[in-house]
Amino acid sequence: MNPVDMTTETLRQQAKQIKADGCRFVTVTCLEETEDTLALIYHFEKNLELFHYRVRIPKDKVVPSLCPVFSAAFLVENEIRDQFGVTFEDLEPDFNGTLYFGDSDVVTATPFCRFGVKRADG
Amino acid sequence: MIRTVFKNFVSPRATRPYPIEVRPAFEHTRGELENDVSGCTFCGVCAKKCPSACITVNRKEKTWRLDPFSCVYCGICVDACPGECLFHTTDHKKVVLHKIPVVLTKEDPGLEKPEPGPA
Amino acid sequence: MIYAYALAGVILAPFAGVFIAGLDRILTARFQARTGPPILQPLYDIAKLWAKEPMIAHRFQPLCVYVYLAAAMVSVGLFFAQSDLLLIFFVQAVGAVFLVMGAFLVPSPFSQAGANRELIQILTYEPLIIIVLAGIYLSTGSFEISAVYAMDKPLLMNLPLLFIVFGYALTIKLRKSPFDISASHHAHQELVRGVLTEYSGRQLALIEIAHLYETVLILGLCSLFWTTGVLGTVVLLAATYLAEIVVDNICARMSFKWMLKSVWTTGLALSAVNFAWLYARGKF
Amino acid sequence: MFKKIMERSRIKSPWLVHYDCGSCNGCDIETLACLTPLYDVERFGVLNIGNPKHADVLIVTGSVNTRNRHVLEQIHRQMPSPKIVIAVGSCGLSGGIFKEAYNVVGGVDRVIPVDVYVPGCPARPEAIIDGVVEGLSVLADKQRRPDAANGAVAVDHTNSEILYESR
Amino acid sequence: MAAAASALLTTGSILLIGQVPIRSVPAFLSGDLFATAVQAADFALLGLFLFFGIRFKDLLITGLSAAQIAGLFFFEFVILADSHAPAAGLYCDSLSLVMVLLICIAGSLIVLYALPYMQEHERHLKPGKSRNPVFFSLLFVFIAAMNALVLVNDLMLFYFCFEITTLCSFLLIGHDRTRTARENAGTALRINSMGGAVLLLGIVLIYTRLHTLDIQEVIARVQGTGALLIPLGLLCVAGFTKAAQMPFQKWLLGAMVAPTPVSALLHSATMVKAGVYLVIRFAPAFAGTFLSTGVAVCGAFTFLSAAALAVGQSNGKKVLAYSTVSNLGLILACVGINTRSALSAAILLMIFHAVSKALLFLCMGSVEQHIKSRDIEDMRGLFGEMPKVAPIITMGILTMILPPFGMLLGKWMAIESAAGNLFLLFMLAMGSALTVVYWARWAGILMGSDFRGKPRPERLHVLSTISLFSLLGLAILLSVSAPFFHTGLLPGSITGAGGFAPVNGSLANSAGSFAVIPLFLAAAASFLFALAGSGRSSGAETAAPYMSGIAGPENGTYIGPMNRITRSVNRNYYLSAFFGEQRLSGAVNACAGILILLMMGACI
Amino acid sequence: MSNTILPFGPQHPVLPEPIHLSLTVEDEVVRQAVPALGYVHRGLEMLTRKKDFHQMIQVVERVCGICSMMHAMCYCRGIETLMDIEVPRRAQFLRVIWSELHRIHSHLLWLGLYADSFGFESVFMQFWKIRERIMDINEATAGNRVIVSVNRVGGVRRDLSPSQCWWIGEQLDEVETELKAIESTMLDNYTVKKRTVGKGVLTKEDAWELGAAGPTLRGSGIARDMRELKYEALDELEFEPVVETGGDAYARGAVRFKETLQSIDLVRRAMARLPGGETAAKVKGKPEGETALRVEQPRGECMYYIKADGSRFLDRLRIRTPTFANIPPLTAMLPGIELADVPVVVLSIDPCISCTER
Repeated sequence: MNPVDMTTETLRQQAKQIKADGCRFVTVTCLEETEDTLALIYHFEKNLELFHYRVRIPKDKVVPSLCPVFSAAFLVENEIRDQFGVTFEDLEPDFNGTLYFGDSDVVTATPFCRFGVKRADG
Repeated sequence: MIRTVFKNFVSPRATRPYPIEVRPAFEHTRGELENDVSGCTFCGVCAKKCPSACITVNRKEKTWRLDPFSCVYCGICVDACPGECLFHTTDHKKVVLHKIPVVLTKEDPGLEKPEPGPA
Repeated sequence: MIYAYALAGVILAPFAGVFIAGLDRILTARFQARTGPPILQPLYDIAKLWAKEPMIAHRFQPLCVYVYLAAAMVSVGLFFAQSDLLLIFFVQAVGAVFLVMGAFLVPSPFSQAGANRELIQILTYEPLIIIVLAGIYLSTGSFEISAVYAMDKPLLMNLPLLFIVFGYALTIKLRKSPFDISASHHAHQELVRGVLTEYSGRQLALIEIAHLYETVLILGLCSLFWTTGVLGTVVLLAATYLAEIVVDNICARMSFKWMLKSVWTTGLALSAVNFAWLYARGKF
Repeated sequence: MFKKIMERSRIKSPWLVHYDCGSCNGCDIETLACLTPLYDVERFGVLNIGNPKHADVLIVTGSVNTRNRHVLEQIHRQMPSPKIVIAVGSCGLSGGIFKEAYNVVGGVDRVIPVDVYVPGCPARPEAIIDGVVEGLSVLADKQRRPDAANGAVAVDHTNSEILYESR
Repeated sequence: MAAAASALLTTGSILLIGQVPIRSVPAFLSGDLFATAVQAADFALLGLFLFFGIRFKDLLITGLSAAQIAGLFFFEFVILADSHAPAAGLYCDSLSLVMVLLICIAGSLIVLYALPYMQEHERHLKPGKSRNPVFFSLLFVFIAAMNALVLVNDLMLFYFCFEITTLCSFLLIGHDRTRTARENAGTALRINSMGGAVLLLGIVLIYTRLHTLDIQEVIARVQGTGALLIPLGLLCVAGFTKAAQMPFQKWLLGAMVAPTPVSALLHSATMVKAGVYLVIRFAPAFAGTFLSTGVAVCGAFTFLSAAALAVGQSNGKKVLAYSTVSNLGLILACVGINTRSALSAAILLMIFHAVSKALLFLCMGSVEQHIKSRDIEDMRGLFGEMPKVAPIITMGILTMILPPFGMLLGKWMAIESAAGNLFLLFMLAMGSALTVVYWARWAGILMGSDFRGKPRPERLHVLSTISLFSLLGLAILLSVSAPFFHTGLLPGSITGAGGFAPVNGSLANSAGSFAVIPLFLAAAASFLFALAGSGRSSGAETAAPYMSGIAGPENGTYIGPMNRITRSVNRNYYLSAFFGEQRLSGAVNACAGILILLMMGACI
Repeated sequence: MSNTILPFGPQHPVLPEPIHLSLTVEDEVVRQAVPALGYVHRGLEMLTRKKDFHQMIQVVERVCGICSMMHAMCYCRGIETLMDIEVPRRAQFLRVIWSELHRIHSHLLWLGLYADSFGFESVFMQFWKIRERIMDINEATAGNRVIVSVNRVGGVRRDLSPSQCWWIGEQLDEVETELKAIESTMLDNYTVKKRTVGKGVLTKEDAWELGAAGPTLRGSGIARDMRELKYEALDELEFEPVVETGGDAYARGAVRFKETLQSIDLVRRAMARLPGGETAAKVKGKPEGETALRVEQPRGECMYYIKADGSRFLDRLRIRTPTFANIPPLTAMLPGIELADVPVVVLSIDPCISCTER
């Protein structure tokens, strides 16, 4: 797979383009690339083929949500909000970091980033 | 549906009378995990391969410790065991009222040593 | 003498009810290719519930439950005392109303929605029962049960369609599919267990007992359709109950709106046809 | 005599409520399978009643996480005594293969007292039937000593060392 | 002052027991002077209506009152020009006596209740000058007119009283002088003028045929002949308008803008009962005719449709209003069946309905002043806020629907009587089921524990308390004593052979028996048993309701999405898809209109 | 404030799994449904830091017990792609056989639960009775009833003997007969149709737009089945995706019912063409690179994204499960239906919350 790189500025515009091409939204993958950058990989599908677009962002950056274009994106964006602490603009409905976690107890906002569960072999 | 219902009514009931009559198990059923400790070399491969981290092997003290309550009965350890002393019985592990891990030692084969744990 | 009958009825009815309910569960299981519980299972259930820790969701709830039970007992007593059918029916309605009120008391959405649905069920079966009773009146010239027993021909011959209409009411009262809308036996329902959700322990046991009484009462009413011979009565009751169980097993649960519409239309139409037939035969 | 009937009835009519506490569905469907014609636990008077206020037996499958622990506690609290808890499956017993995951608190016994442990991944219907039958003897015991029924929550701390070390 | 007058009325009415039947023509009623005075008053009254019609620019009122003036003029000065009918004077049989008792006792209790209520009402409304004296005077005029109405034996006098009640109701409904009050008062006047006009037409027609205005004589001459159906039909229609039968129900629904005592008075003892009284009074005259069946069908239809409309309502006062309409329909259905047992059912229903409905309306008034809402949904858990009134309402509701109370006794008698007529029976059966739905729902909502915060202490004026408790006591007492009451007070012509007879504290006829006193004993016993039982189990703490395992900190809340504490509510179960006012009203009014036209058409 | 608000779940008798829906209901008609998740979230994706890529097979199997075989197969295929391993042909066929068996058992289980959701208890019992034969097949061939653990990187861990194949065929015949007997109930029964037809309608456009997957998508008339990607041995086994056009709960039920029969057929054909040879390839080295691939699970398309950096531990494992994709369509379906139909519609997407939340 060869993800096409995008920027947060062009993200929504390109998403509209992709949708106009007849593509379907599949999901978004977020991963921690370095200590302070994250990558969001957007997966789309057309005719059984997957297309990938990558956006690299610093950890505190606000990302425009895809919800206005693909309304199905709200769930995965909320999940990323929970797990990586990425804030999305225009997210509807916005669970505000409470999709998976209660306000209490062990896990706080962004476990993937903050704790970064260490590997078993160090 | 009415036909099915009446067919059920007249045909013998499908229920397996389990606790009264136990059905013979299938040959390859992965039941309880056991260690024939007499053949065990305490190499620790099983502990290393176990995805659930439920086996601990102490080479020095020659103890093989299994937490059957976090074992997922996948059989990876059995496949991996070089000495072929690990095996699955065909019967499921019995229910218990207290969680007591299985600890086997070479000197004391087969004996379950209850650890001072929670009651 | 009638007091003795009434007393005997009130005392024996729950045991008969346990037997019927147990048989019901076994037969249901057999229709589903299962073994099913022992026949005294309803008794065990009630006894167990009786001994559970009391847990009350609202202070007036026990009152409602007791009134429900008392109404069921009184109506069974009146039945065995061969009283007026309308009166029995009205007394029975007291219980139904109090069961609903008890469910309304608790601020639980399931219980309250269940109560509302129970009201719709009452709304559905009440007119039907009144019409069936009126059919009996037209055949016998009286609302008294004794008048039914005085007949020399079974009522079923005069009121075959009304018996089917009564079957609707029976199904709703017994909480069987497709009408287990306000509270199903197994709580596998969007409203958990509807009206019964918030009752627990002893209250639930009392409700179960009252339900046994109601089962006996409704089967008693059913038996009025064949009063000329004991064998006929037994066969009719057995066939009816078996039909109920089979219907329970071959139908999905329906929605209350469907129930209201279809039961009213078919029920009223069937009874109108039956009455027209009676009229044609000069029974009026 | 009534007392005797009640005592006998208690072990003859266990109504259960099943809570899926973050299980992978394996144990859930095996629990459900117990109710179906081939295993038919209704033979023992078991009904899957679904409402904690009516239930005597709480069957918990799956590992406890930070959100559902409150739900589990609440369901347990809403069951009238005497009651028993049966933890089913490796996850319910200890967290199983997930015990190191970040959102897993551990086995059911970390939150509510567990009376019977049914091992297996997933636990076989036969094992679950064994669990219910075993649970009934516990229930009979509890009835003899009613104080024990509402005892303090016994919380298990085995394996806790593996849990949060990395944080 | 008003309290003393009420006491006087009550005493007077009770003293009347045992004096019946009276038939007298007091001197002051027979003189020419009196006749002229009534004539003048009649014209003045109609002139007043005309004035209101012109002032409201309401063509219908104007037209109707003008027509009535013309009609009256024609009658008085053309037909009656030289042949003065002999004065018929007063007539009081047990029916009148029952009515008088009802009007005086229930009316007095309502007045009693109104004393503190109106003070509070004025404080809330703040008019420049207290209009309470006017209000109370009107109440007494109203009660007096009602008393006169049930006692007079002269059709023209009856017409006069009929119009006075119309005027009083119009003024009382418009008492608050708000826009809606004025509009609804207009509606009331419009519909009741229709009734008045129809009544006048009927009277004129009767006179032209029989040349008498003596009610008893008219009945005696017509009874069993099947003649004079058109004028009798017109009288029935006039009764329908007063009794707010479909499709004339609108004015009664609008009347609830008036202060609560007015509604209570209109709905229970006066006004609507005037309509029912009219039909009952003339019932023997048309027994066995098609008109009688027509009245029964119209009544039964009203019973069913008003009950259905009540199911779709969440406004408490509207539920009460529809229930009144519905119950009056039931009463009229009984009258239409026109057998002895049916008539006794009708009279019993009228009595029990008046007492229970007065009670419920007065309670509603207290509730409305307390919670500032008349919506049933806002009364959820009212018990927490009004620990006195809420149980009284619940009891009132139970007296409306459950055995062994009087309303159900009446309903039972009605069904037994109607069992021969299938169409009626279907409607009665469905209507009574619908009735249970809306009452039981309300009772359940009242007693639930959804109240927020601390219960407010309930302030209830001592007069209101006396009034409410007496009404409740009266409802229960009357129910208990129904069998004796039935034989002791109801007209002998009704309770005789073919009707119901009391046996061992039951009311029985050939079709069956209603065990009033045994049931009361059973009810009392089971209630005590229930109290004891619930007392035993009330040691336990109340448990939180089941909320799918996520109940919040407070009862009735849960922790919803985004960890928000959400209050779970259960509202809006009014089945508007089936029973909504918008959905049903049109069709129902059309059907009722057609039924009435059919009834009248068949008379011709 | 004239609406009923009630919490539906997480613990609810008709919900097999904990999901919460905050329902706003007006006269028993749902006006709004807000979902809440998190009752099953465990954090499996992060277990890649604790378990090596072999051990992760057992973990992904437990993403969901019902489609465990497919999860493991998809994961193994991903690792095999990264490591350039050629899986023996026999292993590919065996994977198809077991995965289709899983589809059958999953669909039967669902059909039962679905029947239970509209209160048809005897149908529930019947489907689960039929299903036990599949469970027996699983147990006899793989050693466990539900989580079969047959996959390994490079192939499968178990083999089928000819006698076992013959026995499986016999069992499947029985299943097919019994299914045919109940077909009319599921597809033609008046009460069932009354409860399912027109409930929770998802139009073709909405289904596409909201990213529905699997039978939910096919029930709306879009023929999209990931098995068309011809992974494993599917290139040799012809099949047509089952499509229904109703877009309602009934259509989704019909799709699943027909797919069950289709899968029985697929298993039969796969067993008939089962080639000889090894069941697993040797595995050397560690995975490196990134890949995204999809398989068709009983509930729909499942996507795995795997990123490895050449060590024993994967860098990132991302699982997009079918129910995750079906939740947005579900929230769109709920408004406008009756309260009594909520369980029916919720179940009609065959929700697997443990998949969704991992």
